[in-house]
Amino acid sequence: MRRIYESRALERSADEPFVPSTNGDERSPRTIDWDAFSHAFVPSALRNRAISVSVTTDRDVYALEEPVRLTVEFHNRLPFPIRLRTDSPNVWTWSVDGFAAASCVSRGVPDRPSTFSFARNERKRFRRTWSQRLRISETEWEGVGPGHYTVSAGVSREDARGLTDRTTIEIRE
Amino acid sequence: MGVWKGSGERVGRRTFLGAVGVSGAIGFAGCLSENGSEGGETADQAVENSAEALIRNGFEAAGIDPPFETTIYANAENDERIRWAQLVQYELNETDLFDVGFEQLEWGTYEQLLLNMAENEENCLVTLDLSGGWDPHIYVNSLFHSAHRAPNGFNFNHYADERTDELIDSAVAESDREQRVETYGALQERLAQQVPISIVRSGEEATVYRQERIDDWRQYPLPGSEYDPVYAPYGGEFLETEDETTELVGDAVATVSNTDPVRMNDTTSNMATSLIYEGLLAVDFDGTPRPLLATDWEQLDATTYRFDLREGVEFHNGETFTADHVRASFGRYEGSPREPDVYDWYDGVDVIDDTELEVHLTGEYGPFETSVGVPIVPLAAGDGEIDLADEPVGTGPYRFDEHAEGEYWRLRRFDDHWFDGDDAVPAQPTVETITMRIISRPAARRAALEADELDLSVGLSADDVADLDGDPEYGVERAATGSFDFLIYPQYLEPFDDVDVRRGIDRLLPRQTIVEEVYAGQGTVAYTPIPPLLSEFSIEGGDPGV
Amino acid sequence: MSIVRYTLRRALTSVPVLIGATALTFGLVHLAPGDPIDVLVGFDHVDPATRASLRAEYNLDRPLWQQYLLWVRDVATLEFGESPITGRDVGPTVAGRLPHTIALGVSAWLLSLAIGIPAGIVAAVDDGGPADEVSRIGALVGIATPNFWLGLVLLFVFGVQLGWVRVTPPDAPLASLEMAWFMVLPTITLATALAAVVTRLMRSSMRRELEREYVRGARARGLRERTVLLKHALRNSLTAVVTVAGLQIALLLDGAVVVEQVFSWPGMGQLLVESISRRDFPVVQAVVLLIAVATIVANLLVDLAYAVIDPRIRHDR
Amino acid sequence: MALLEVDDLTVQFYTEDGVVRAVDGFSYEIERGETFAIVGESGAGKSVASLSLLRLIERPGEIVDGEIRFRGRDVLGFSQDELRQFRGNDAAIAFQNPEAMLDPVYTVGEQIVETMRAHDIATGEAARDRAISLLERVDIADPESAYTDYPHELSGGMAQRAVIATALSCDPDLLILDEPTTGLDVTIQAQLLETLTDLAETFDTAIQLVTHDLGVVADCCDRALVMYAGRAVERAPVEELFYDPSHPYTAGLLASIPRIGDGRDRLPAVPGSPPDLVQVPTGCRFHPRCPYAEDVCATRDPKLVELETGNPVPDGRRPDHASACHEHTGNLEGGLDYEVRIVDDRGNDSTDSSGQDGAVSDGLDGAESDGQTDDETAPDDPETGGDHGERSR
Repeated sequence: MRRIYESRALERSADEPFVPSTNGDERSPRTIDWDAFSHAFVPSALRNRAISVSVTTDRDVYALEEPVRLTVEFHNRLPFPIRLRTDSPNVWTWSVDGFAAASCVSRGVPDRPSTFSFARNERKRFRRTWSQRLRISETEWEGVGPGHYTVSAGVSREDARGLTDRTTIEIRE
Repeated sequence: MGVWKGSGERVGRRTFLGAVGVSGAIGFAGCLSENGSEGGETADQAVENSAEALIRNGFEAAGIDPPFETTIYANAENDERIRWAQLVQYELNETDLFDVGFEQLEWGTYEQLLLNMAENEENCLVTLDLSGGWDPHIYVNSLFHSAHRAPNGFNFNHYADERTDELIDSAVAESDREQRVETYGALQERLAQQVPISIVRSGEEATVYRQERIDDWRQYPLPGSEYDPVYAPYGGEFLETEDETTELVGDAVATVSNTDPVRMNDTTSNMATSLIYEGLLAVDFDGTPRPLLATDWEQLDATTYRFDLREGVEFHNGETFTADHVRASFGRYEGSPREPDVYDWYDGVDVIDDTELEVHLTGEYGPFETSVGVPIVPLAAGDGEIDLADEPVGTGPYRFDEHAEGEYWRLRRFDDHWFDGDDAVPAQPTVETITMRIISRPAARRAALEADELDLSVGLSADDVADLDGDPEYGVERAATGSFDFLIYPQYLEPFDDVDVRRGIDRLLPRQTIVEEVYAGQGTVAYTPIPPLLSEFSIEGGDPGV
Repeated sequence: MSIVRYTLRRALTSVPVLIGATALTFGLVHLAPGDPIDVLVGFDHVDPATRASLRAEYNLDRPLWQQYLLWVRDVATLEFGESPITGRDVGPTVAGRLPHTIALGVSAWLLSLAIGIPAGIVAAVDDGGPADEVSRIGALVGIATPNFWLGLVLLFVFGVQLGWVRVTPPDAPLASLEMAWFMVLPTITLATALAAVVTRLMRSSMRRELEREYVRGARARGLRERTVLLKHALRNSLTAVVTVAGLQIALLLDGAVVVEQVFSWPGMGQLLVESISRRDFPVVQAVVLLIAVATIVANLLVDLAYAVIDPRIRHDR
Repeated sequence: MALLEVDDLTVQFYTEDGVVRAVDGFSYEIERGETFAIVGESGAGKSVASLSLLRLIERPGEIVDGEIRFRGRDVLGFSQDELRQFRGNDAAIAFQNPEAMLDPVYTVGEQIVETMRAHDIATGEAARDRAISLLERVDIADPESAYTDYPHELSGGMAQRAVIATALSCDPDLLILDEPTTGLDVTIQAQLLETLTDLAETFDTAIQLVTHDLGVVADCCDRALVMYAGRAVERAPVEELFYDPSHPYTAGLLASIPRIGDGRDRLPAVPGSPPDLVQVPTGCRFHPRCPYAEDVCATRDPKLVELETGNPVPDGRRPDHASACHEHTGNLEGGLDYEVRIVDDRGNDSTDSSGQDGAVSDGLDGAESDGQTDDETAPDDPETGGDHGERSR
């Protein structure tokens, strides 16, 4: 249990281990919910453009079986809060060569819209480690061979144009 | 100078800074000036060129390179004033001779700026309006006499001119009317040459009433007597209401704060009591002194006037009016806040008998007849038996009925009023009660009028008056009044110490635009301090623009 | 600690605040530009001796600190003196306006709570749903609407156009049906922004409580959802609302200044504006003092309400 | 039919950092009157598993898969009203932080009575009397005064007892206790466990005890399930778990139990820290920390299999001994190389078993009231692939 709340998106107060604060909502008891305000009044084209996405890896070339550490960063470039609609509660995804989370197996996340909220000028940085293995079934993984791989990340949306980024790495023998 | 119309209360309208044309009229002051070289020209361009040439001359004399930086001020509460100040700012900046900034201040701060501008040598142009009464002395004395420098008078820019002082002094100490007219003519010419301040517009009072209730309304030109038309035997006026109801409901723009004549300090209180109190004389709607509590009077010598008093006059508290009341009423002013109302001229009263008395003046006093009509109050007020601040008691056609603080002020017909009726006015007012609702927001006044909660409104904004003017449901009655808007120059400061600079600016003022655009056509352009209301003394009468 | 002792202790801590507030208001009023004597004599050329005697009459010739002490001495005995402008006693003048402001303030306050609390609860429970959105937008509009504008619009629509209510107060006693009916518009005007604030606050406060463990605990005990919301979460979230509701008393007086003018309501707000514009210092002081006292008392009541709502507070101190 | 059957329970939380699968395909059952333990480190998903039973998972979490049957009734299919009646009445829970579980603004007594009233157990005077007797039953010294106390006025141990009294107020068939002894000092822990064992017998209440402390498990439980990163890694009757731990993680946990006379407070017997649940390791989740990990562990996820047969046990119904390690599916080449030493009170030390085949001959000596167990399990090879981070508890 505790572990969930140690992940940076869920805040909790020390004496109340069960309190999950819902994402981005009610960060402060301000009377005007600027987050909702921007959602209501900022055109979606601008909202999409406001968020920049970047994927970086700790290096360009990796030895075989060396963990690939990638950093995904979302940055709200605007000086007011932005809330994006997403197609899934898993608000962003990363993938290797098109395999979401380096897996051929879907993670069983329901298809329902959710939101991804940013404070003004907020940067959200997430880290993932790819073990150079692809999940090929529920219980099995397979190491990949040398070659070039495209690592990408983006907001979970059908029309995520501009809300994705990619980078290429090389794995050498 | 009775009324200090400093803080208006209009909020929320956009300041006007639209298309600003060149003033349509040639400065009247220009016509008066000795420098008549461009006399025949009437083109705006010519006016402007000559104005700019004048300013340039002044700048050269002072060794100033244009543009000269200064600031024009208005107080934040008065929207119209802000707008016209900005028009002036625009006009001056257009010449490239000035770099004028604009600033608005809250009234308290603004007042301090005004009163101390000369002392502090402020580089500022200040906008203001003042209103006066029936005698020209009021309009010039406090503003221009060197003895009335601010902060104790209204001579804000400490203008000092011996000739001006002389003319003012001689006019006030002169009771011969013709002589006075001449002196004031000379004074106004002198001021037009000197331009210590520029007069921009003379004001107008307007009352809007519901046609279905009121057939016709005659506007009293001065503030403080707005409700007199309801029943003013001295002026041959009374109000006939359209239907049989005998209640009249009007508005008041502020609460009635003090109804004791010797402490009264605002127009609203004046208005609320002008049907309650009566004086020896009254000034009618055209400015002519008429008998009221005196039936007749004559000037015995330069400093003595004899009055015959009306018999059978009863106060609302039952006292019978006698000469003693006059003496006591005058005496109450001594040492009071309103002392100058009486003690500027009053020396004493000789009571000859109950119905005859002589008033002695300290010196010959021109404005005597328009000044002597202060309220005559019962002796009980002097004894402290009744407090006029709580309950005004006089001899007028209406008596005080009820006062709900901040809500309304109500008068009731005084059935024992002395007037017996004549051809023009019946013995009794038709209106039985007058209720003045206190409504401090102009927009709310209009709403109340439109919602039929008011029969008439004396306090609508110029825009609202213009708006309702075309509506057949409403009658609008306007009258030129004794108020004027003006611009004060810091004449203690270069380059404003140069008369050419002031004269040049004076010519640039967009008077016509101000009247039409800012005041929605209410009022008229003005050039001299004595308003057209005082037609005999004003040298502007007729159409001064051409 | 007993609630009585707690009350006394809490009340005692208000005394220095009160002293500070009085000194500050007194100082501010006197530091404002302008001289009341000028207003009194209308800038006429008054004999300096008369001026001086008027000054002496109202103690305006003394140093400020002496004026303050004299004033405090008078005020302590509820003697507010006489207004130099109106010549009337300040006490009755202020007292005469007080019922109007209290009536308007209390009804607006109750209305704002009556709207804000349920709306906030619904929004909190609906978190992110349509009702939440509606309340969110409603609150936004409510806060963003200037009350003088709202007042005028209501006045024109319901007073002038539809003629359902009067534009100016009727000539009726304050406690009458006509007056109550007239007060509907000013009450709505004054309550709107407050209701919006209460709604948002109630929502966020309730939201916070709903995420606390005891709420989950209450559900785990098999309580009805209504009980969970209204008995447990609501009572806990009221502390925040009580704070604001209490502080709103000062805000109400503030809003009353505008609303009272729009509706020609003869309350304290009007009196304050009038008195400031005619520099009626004793009245301004009395009104400001009253506002300060009201605020302090409101704070005191808020703290006492806390102690009633939340037992932890009365035990901790 | 068992009292409670949990089948393939999966619970997810949605965070900005990613999807946290806190409970991943969890299956077990609890028989009537049985005391069942769920053991694991902090962050393993134990509390989530417990809350799921009463459907107390709230946004941003949800139960995405699985079945929970209580006396054969589908808990996930309950209507709101059925759910409300089920909670507190059939199954009651005491949270990890007892003081926070009670509403701070009502007295303990009010809340106990409220619970009983909600389930029509008792009202008025009767409810009050019953509440006081419950407080007495959970060994609160002055029940009358505790009744009128507010939660914050109680000490940690008292609060825990009050919460248990509240939970027992409607005679539930299942009592879920989440870390009941955390934060209590040793003596009070022991007293509380004694009280619990006693109550379970008296009321014939089944208990699901969630703890990170194997000592507690040894004291009062019948069967236990070891949880790691959202998964069940070993399930066994308590004796077997202690004497024959068949998963290296269980062995590590056993090694971390503090012993009397041991100067070290807590042994970091399982080096490294539990994985971040937004991204669990490939293959066996435990492999980065496992001293016996081989290549296969990184690429294949071992199923939970019955030790005797090697067959998968998806439903997990029988009181068997199952473990999820490639050792038991025959995929591990090196085998698990650790031994279990049983140390009795007198300090005698005998090596009874070695490796996964080890059998325990001595009786389990762990049910002493001091809450200490005398077993120590130490991996021979403490070298692992994970970080050597400090754990919080």
